Parts: sequence; C-alpha cells; structure tokens
Amino acid sequence: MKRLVGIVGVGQTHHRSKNTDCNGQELISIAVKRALESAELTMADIDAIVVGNMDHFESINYVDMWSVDGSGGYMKPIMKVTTGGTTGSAIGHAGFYHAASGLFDTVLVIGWEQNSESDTTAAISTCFDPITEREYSAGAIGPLAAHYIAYMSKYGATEEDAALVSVRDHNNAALYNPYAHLRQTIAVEDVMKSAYISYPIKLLDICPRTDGACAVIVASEKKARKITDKPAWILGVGDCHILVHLADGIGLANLPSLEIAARQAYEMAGITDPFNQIDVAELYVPASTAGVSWMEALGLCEEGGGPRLIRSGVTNMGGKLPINPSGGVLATNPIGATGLLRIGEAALQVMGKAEKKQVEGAKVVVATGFGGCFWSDVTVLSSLPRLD
Amino acid sequence: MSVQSEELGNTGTLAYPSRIRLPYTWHVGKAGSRFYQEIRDNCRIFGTKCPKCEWVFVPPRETCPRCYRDMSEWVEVSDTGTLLTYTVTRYAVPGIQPLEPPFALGIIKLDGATTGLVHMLGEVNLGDISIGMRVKAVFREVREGNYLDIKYFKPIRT
Amino acid sequence: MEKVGIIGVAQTKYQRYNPASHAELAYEVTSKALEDAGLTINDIDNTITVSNDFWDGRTISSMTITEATGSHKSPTTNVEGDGTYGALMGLMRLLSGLHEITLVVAQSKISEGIPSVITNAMFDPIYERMLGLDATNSAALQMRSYMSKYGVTEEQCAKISVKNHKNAKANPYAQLAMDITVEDVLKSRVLADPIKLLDTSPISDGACAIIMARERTAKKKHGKPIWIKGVGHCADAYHLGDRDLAEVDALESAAKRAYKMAGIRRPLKQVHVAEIYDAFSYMELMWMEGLGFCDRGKAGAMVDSGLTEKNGALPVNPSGGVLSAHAVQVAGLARIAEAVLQLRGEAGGRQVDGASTALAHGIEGACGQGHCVFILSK
Amino acid sequence: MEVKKEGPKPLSVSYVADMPYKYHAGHYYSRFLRELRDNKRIVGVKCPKCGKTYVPPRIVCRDCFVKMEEFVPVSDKGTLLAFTITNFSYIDTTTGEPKKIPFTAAFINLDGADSNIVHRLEETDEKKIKAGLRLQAVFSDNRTGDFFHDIDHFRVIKDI
Repeated sequence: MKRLVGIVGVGQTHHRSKNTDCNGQELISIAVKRALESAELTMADIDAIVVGNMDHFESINYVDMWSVDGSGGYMKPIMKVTTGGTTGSAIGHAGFYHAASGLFDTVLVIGWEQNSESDTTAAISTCFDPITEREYSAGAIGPLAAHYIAYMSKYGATEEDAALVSVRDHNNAALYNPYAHLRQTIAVEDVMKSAYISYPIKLLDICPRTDGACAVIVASEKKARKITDKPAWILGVGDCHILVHLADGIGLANLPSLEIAARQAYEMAGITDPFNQIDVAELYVPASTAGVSWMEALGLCEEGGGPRLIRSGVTNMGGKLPINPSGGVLATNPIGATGLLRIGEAALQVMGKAEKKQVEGAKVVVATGFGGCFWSDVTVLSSLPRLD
Repeated sequence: MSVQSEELGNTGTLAYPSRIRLPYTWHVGKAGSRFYQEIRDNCRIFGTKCPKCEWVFVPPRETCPRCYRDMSEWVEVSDTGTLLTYTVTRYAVPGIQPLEPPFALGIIKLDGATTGLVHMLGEVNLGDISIGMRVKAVFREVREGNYLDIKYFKPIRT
Repeated sequence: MEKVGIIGVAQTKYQRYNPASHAELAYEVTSKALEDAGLTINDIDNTITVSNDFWDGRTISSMTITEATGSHKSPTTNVEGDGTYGALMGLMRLLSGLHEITLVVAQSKISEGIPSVITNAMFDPIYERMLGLDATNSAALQMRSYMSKYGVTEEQCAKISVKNHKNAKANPYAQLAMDITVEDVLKSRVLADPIKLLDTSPISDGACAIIMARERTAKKKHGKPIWIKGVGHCADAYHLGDRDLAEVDALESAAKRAYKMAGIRRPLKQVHVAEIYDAFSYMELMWMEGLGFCDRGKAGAMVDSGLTEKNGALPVNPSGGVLSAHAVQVAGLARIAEAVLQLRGEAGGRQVDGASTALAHGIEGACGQGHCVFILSK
Repeated sequence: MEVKKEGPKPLSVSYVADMPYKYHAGHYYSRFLRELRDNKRIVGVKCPKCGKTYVPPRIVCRDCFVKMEEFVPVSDKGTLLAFTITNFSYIDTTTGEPKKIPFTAAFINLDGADSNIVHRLEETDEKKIKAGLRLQAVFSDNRTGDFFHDIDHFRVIKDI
C-alpha cells in the first residue's frame, strides 16, 4: 500500500552573497527553527533528519555528523544525501521516502551551503573527472550554451527570449520574495547589455552563488493531518541521473533526464496534461536559456514551444502558469539548498502560505532540481491528496 | 606543468598524482566570535548555558545541541580543569598537525563547564600524563582569535 | 514492517591497491550482484549509490560510477556515508511501495588519498581541526577513555585483532588474513597510544553491492531471500568534548529500534552472528555493549570467555571484520553482504553453524558518532 | 540574520585545505594514457553490441550496459562542438594557485568517436572560434602520461 506523505513546514534563511555572521551550523539552525515554527512543532517532534550539501564547498567531511549542533540531530536518526546540484531535490525526495516507507512519521530535511567560504568555481571544477576533464572544466555553462545555440537555430528562439526569463525571475525575486538573494528589478536591455560568459549566455542569464539554508518538514498522512489542515501532499517524485562525462552533455537533445524524471513523477501523481493540470512551477534553471528550452521537457509545451510560451507572458505572475514566483535559482543559489527551495516554495504555494508570491488558487505545483552531469529530479505537490 | 603518471605498484596500471588544494575562510559565527574575542582580548574562557538541561557548553553555542533550546546565558568558566582522556600522537601527517610528533592531545573539562574541550597538552613529560590530572590553559603571547590562542594546557599541582 | 528480501550480494577482494578505477570496481560488483540474483540490469527499478567526496577526491563523486552501476537507467539517489545508510535508503524506497527491486552499490579507493588528511576534515574547521585530529588519534582518546572508565585492558582489545585476523583466513575477500598473537599486537608500533598498529584497520580498495526486493518479487526471483527484519540509525553529539566517549548511547538507541522491529528482546540469544564495524580493535568491544550483547564495560570479559570466537555462542566478525579490510564507505555494506552469506549458508570456511538471525552494523563520523544497525533473518 | 544585533564583529578562520590524491587510472584510462604517452595515439573502446566508440575509454557502454573490451584508435582530428572562454580567474585546485586565464575549453568530437572530450583550444579570441571548426591535437614532445599535457592543446586546421 502506498502511503500519502505531505510537507507541513518550510523555513529558509534570508539568502545573501556572504554570510559573515553565522557559521554553517548556525545558518542551518535558522532555517530549521523557522520550519519548526511554521509547523508549530519542536525538535522533539522530529523522528529523523536528512541533510545535504557539497562537501568541498565548505571542506567539511561527514556533514551529517558535523551538522548535529544546528540540525538537531543529537540522539536522532540522521543521514546525508548528496547528488551535486540536485542535492536539494534529492534530500527532499529522501525525506519523502523516509515517511513513505512507514519507518518515520515526521522528517526534517535540510539543505544548506555557505558558498562564500570557498572559491565556488574551483570547488565546482572538482566535480569533473580528475584525469580526463577537470583541467578545463569550470562548470556546465559550455554545454548549456551549446545547447541553446542549437535550440535557437532549430526553433527560432532568441537571446531576448532567454532575457525575458531572466527578467521574469529577477523581478519576481525583487517584488515578491523577501528571502531572495538578488532583489533588483531588471529589464531585457540590462540582460542584453551584460557581458557574455559563454555565447549566447550572458552574466545576467546565470545564477549567482549564495549563502543560505532551507529546511522542510515532511510527515506521514496521519501526522500531517494532525499538524495542519492544509499539508502540501507530495504526489509524485522522479529522479534521473544520466551521465558521467561533462563533454557528453554536449550531444544531448534538450534535457532527457528532465523528460524522464517528469514522466516518473507525473505518472505517480496522475498528471496527463501538464500545462492544464499544473498551476505553478518552481524550476531549477541554472541559466535563463534553460528556462526557455526545458519547459518542453516538462511537457508544458510542444517541442520548440518554449519561446512562444515565454513571449506570451503565460509564465509571468498573473499568467496561466506562473513559473518561479520566488525568483528561482537566477536570484538565489545556495547550491545544496537550491533544489529544496524549489520544493519548499512549491509547498508554500499549495499551502497558500507564499505571501506576496502567492499564486491564487494554486493546487498543483511542480518543482525541479538540476545538477550533477545533466541530471534532473522532479517533484509534484498538491493541496489535494490525489488528482482524479 | 605536467603530471607524471606513475606505475601503481605492480598492478600494470597507472596512478595520476594530483590534489584538491583550496583556501577556505570559515565564518566563526556569533557564539564562536565572542568566545574567541574573550580569549584573544582578555584571556577569559566563556561558555553558554542551556536553560533546560543546564549544561555549560565550551566552546559556546547559540543552540543547545542536546535540547535544541536557544542559549543566551554566557558563563565564564575557569582556565583550569581536569583531564578526561589523552593520547600522544607519534606519527607525522604533513599539513595538518600543529606540532612535530610526538605531541599530546587531551580532552579537558574546565571547572565550571559541563563539556570537555579538546586541546594540546604542553610543559609535560609525555610519559607523565594521566587521567584526572589537573591542568591550566597557557595562552599565546600574540593572539589572533582562533583555537590556537590557547597554546596548550599544562599540568598544575593540586 | 513489510518484508523486504536481499536477493543478491557481491564483493571484490579488498586490496591495498586495487588496479581498477572507481567505475571499474563498481561495475565488477554490480554485474556480480546481478549474476548472484539471477537478474539483468533491466530488472533493477531503482539504484542507490554510496559515496564520500573526500575519500573519493571528487565533488559529486557518485557521478564517477553512474554509468558503471547502471544508475542512469533507473530512478536513483546517492547516500553519502557508510554503506549501511545506503542500504537503508534502498530499503525505504522499497517500503514506500513505489519500487520493486533496489540495487545498492558502494565502492572505495582509500589508497588514493591520505586517510589522516581526509579524516582531519571530520573535525570542526573553526575549532578542533587545527589540532591535527584524525580518525586514529581521536579513536585513541576514545579507547583510553573507555579503558579507564571500565577497566578494560589493552590485552582484551588486542584479542579482537587476533581473533579477526585469524577469522579473515577463511574469507577470500579479506585483505589482512594472518595468525598473530596478543603479544604481537601489544608490541606493534605505537601510533597514538593506546592505539598500536595492529589495533587499526588497513587501507583498502574495494566494492560491495547488494540487491533487495519486496517480498513477492524476492520470492519469485530468488530461492533464498534473506529478509530484513529490523533497522535503526542514530547519531551522538558532534564535538568530542560533548560526548562521554566511553559510552555508546547512540548505538544503543539505533539497536533498540532495530531490535524492536525485529522482535528481539535478548540479543545475545536471538542474534546468531554479528558483523560489526571494528575500525579499531577496541571498537568491537564498545559496539558489543551498545548492541546489548553485554552490559556496559563487560565486553572485555565476554571476549576473554571466547564467546565471540567463530565457534563461540555469538561469533562476532567471522569474516575478519573491518580490521581485516577497510574500504571505508563499503565496510558497512560488506557487513550486510557477509551476514547474508552466513544466513544463506554460503559463507564457506567462515560459515557459522545454524545461523538464522544475523546483525550487521555500520558507523559514521569520528569515534562512532553515528551508527546504523540491520537485523537480517532467513 | 536579517536583523543586525549588537555584538562583537564576527570573526573568520582562514586556511588552506590541501588533500593530495593519487587517482587510479584503472585498466581503461591506463591504456588510454599509455597510448598517448608512448605512441601519440588516442584510443577509445568499442561496444560489442551497439558498436559505439567511447573516448576516453571506459568499462561499460552507457546504452547497452555491456562490458567493452575492444580498444580502437580514433583520429587526432575532430570537430568543435562548443567552447567556453574562461576569463575570470579561479583557484586551480591541483596547485592552489590562481588558474592561468584566459583559456578556451573546447568540447570536441574526435573523428571515429561517438562520445566527446573536453580539452584546451589554443585560440582565445571569441571572434575566431565557432562550432564546427576542424581541430587537431598538438602533442607535447616530452610526454608523461597526462592527458592535459601529452596533448598540449588543439589547434584549428583547414580541413573539411
């Protein structure tokens, strides 16, 4: 028998580029306390903990053990899950499975990163094969850029389309999300005028590096209903981690891992018509170009339909399918927390607790994670326990 | 610059020598900053006390690791204490050790603290260390606001 | 708990230098475990990998073995920690009812890095790390604390090394199989007293994989599934000074949870063989206490009685344990694999007669801060 | 975090984490590195089932999940698929020193290979680089078993 599992609490720090006044454990504890508070729980109510980040970003080994002072893991079951950029979504899913297994009722999930403690680009370079790739691999921008070049020529997408995504996300962050890291409104010209990082991707097309943490409380159906009258039910999860070599990411048509993970999550959730069934999406978009092209991997539009959707304004606040009301990854990127923020923000939407970023009547929200070597995770949340 | 691949023992395969070498700047945080500043500026050692379990934690923390309660009460503890356990490290690991081996490490329960503080032991014959020994902090002359501002703990007569 | 059975296990031989790369090791155990279970990669509907970015020398090091484990072909995640935690994550996926067959793969190449440097990074960078702490000298602090509190002797700890290295002689996967005496251990080079060279585990490369399935599938796919009856995990405080290092509260809590699930009230009687994480000789004694095989402080006497020898009433580490092969992230998963072989009756020269319930145990962090306990049964 | 409380100025602790590793090349990369070093030859490995050739060679075919054992040479010429010119400095983790910039990371499909490699393209002028360019490996004279050195870089060639 499959068990229903819901999110009952969400907490996050005010994300910043450099967090000089708290250490990692203190950062975690801010998010955890806010999550507990939002669910009106105390640490005594927590049965198990999942934590995740990227080891070499802060150079801490066995972070599950180290985190105990901040995560509340003393004399509790705690484990670490790490999958790179998808860490945040992977820990969210791990929390889901903790409760869905029937082994634990109330599970605290924590993603965090203090990127300012090291040189993030250098740390990212250590993701790549030390013998055949690391020397010239500073991130995934190259393959992302190549992909968008191909997408532009095939479907008539433009750099301006990507700029529209960037503007949408930055402005959502600025106008609606007090926790976001970058909170300045921008215009398409600002994006177009910013310097190329790797043609056609420009500075304002890419995500920042952020210090921050997010905590989410996941509970079994019985517990969830006791804690709140409006849990965010996790109806679907999917995870697909496809590649080993960065260079092989070049040949990918769109993002197959997202398509596969979405298929898994939609099937589980009973989503057959994503564009019409989904009310809001919190997408892990590492560059605005991906914000144009990856919507089709999620089944939100036909092949090549990304530019049409973006230009129409459908994905803006007030549109039929607002994407990233929180401002998303382009505004806030504490890497180990980033994917969990998508899930947390999605949960807030369906719980009706998203405050200024609330999309009225949001019932079904999809959240995604991206990372590793073109890996994807997809989560479907809803205020309804099932979609019929 | 090139890397010289090496034969890996007699396995017939190669090993590629490299490293992950990166500078880090860790934020000490609120409680830790005050802890280090008191040591640096005043040679005084503080802990924080949990309102629930009443443990005094050194180094101080903002949240009780046991009860997950906020701790706002600062308590000065003594610079003398009792040795709970110790070891003498006799092997060398380049890059991570503060002293040439052999060197002694111990866990010291400072008078007034509930928890132990791991630190080095100095001014002591390495064969004469014993559990229960009374020790006192020796502060560095020039202090920088880090863990090594306490140079080591030395034995005191009881 | 719904029944989940282990239907495939595989290990490499553990070696000081295994010439295979991470991916090659992972592929070896993946394909062997599939063979053991009589499955192909297409039967696997989700995969858990186990990694550690420090030991592996790479960020997102699970990426290294994605294709070699076939994890790119099914829903997947990666647990960073001991292999027992990976198995637990795999178990959860099956218990959710959303998956049928889980592959769990752990691999380690400890010989690539410098263990002291890597374990130094377990300690708080703003505090204790600057003292040059590592797995060995922190364990020495614990061993001394334990011996002093309970009057356990270095000889009693040495007996663990003697027993486990002897047991390893019957384990074709073990790295350090040898006949040594208590005197050899006591006279071996002092690393961080009271820890001597022969109290420590070796540097090992190796891998382990297990395949588990929900009850119906397990029965259909395999003649001798080994059932998971209980599991528990728990963490102690982080800073060494916050803990009483002579005590095993976190392990006791993890074990109690696992025992309760498995209906075990008298572990000493009801567990027939235990594979536990003896990274250092003294740890086996402490973990026996945390697992409730005896009262606190009494494990030394229990070992003196010979009860944990291979032909004793409760053989502990008939495989030779971690002291005989320590591929770090693998070591707990290897304990599960060994327990499965025992319960199948396929443990060869290390077979314990009549074992129908076994315990497997993994640790996490410094001085056994975290523990994970599995109870398995025929 | 958002409210600055009265209190001492927060401190930080800085030092270098330095972790040496001897990465084991394993059976597949060892063959790859030896062929480069000893014979100036780039080898891949071919899947017995689907026939795809992977460079660098690896144990298992991504699609077929079968063990690959047939090593095959591929060309030292290939096609540029994509590139990134890195002109901001970051720490080279293999030395702890700032990386020499600018450098162009080129994603290359070697003739005869069904997978891609990443290496350095000599050219760093963005205007002179575009996907589709034909490239050739430039080998070092003194080769040491290092992919990033034994092939020093790739150069643009006039070739169809």
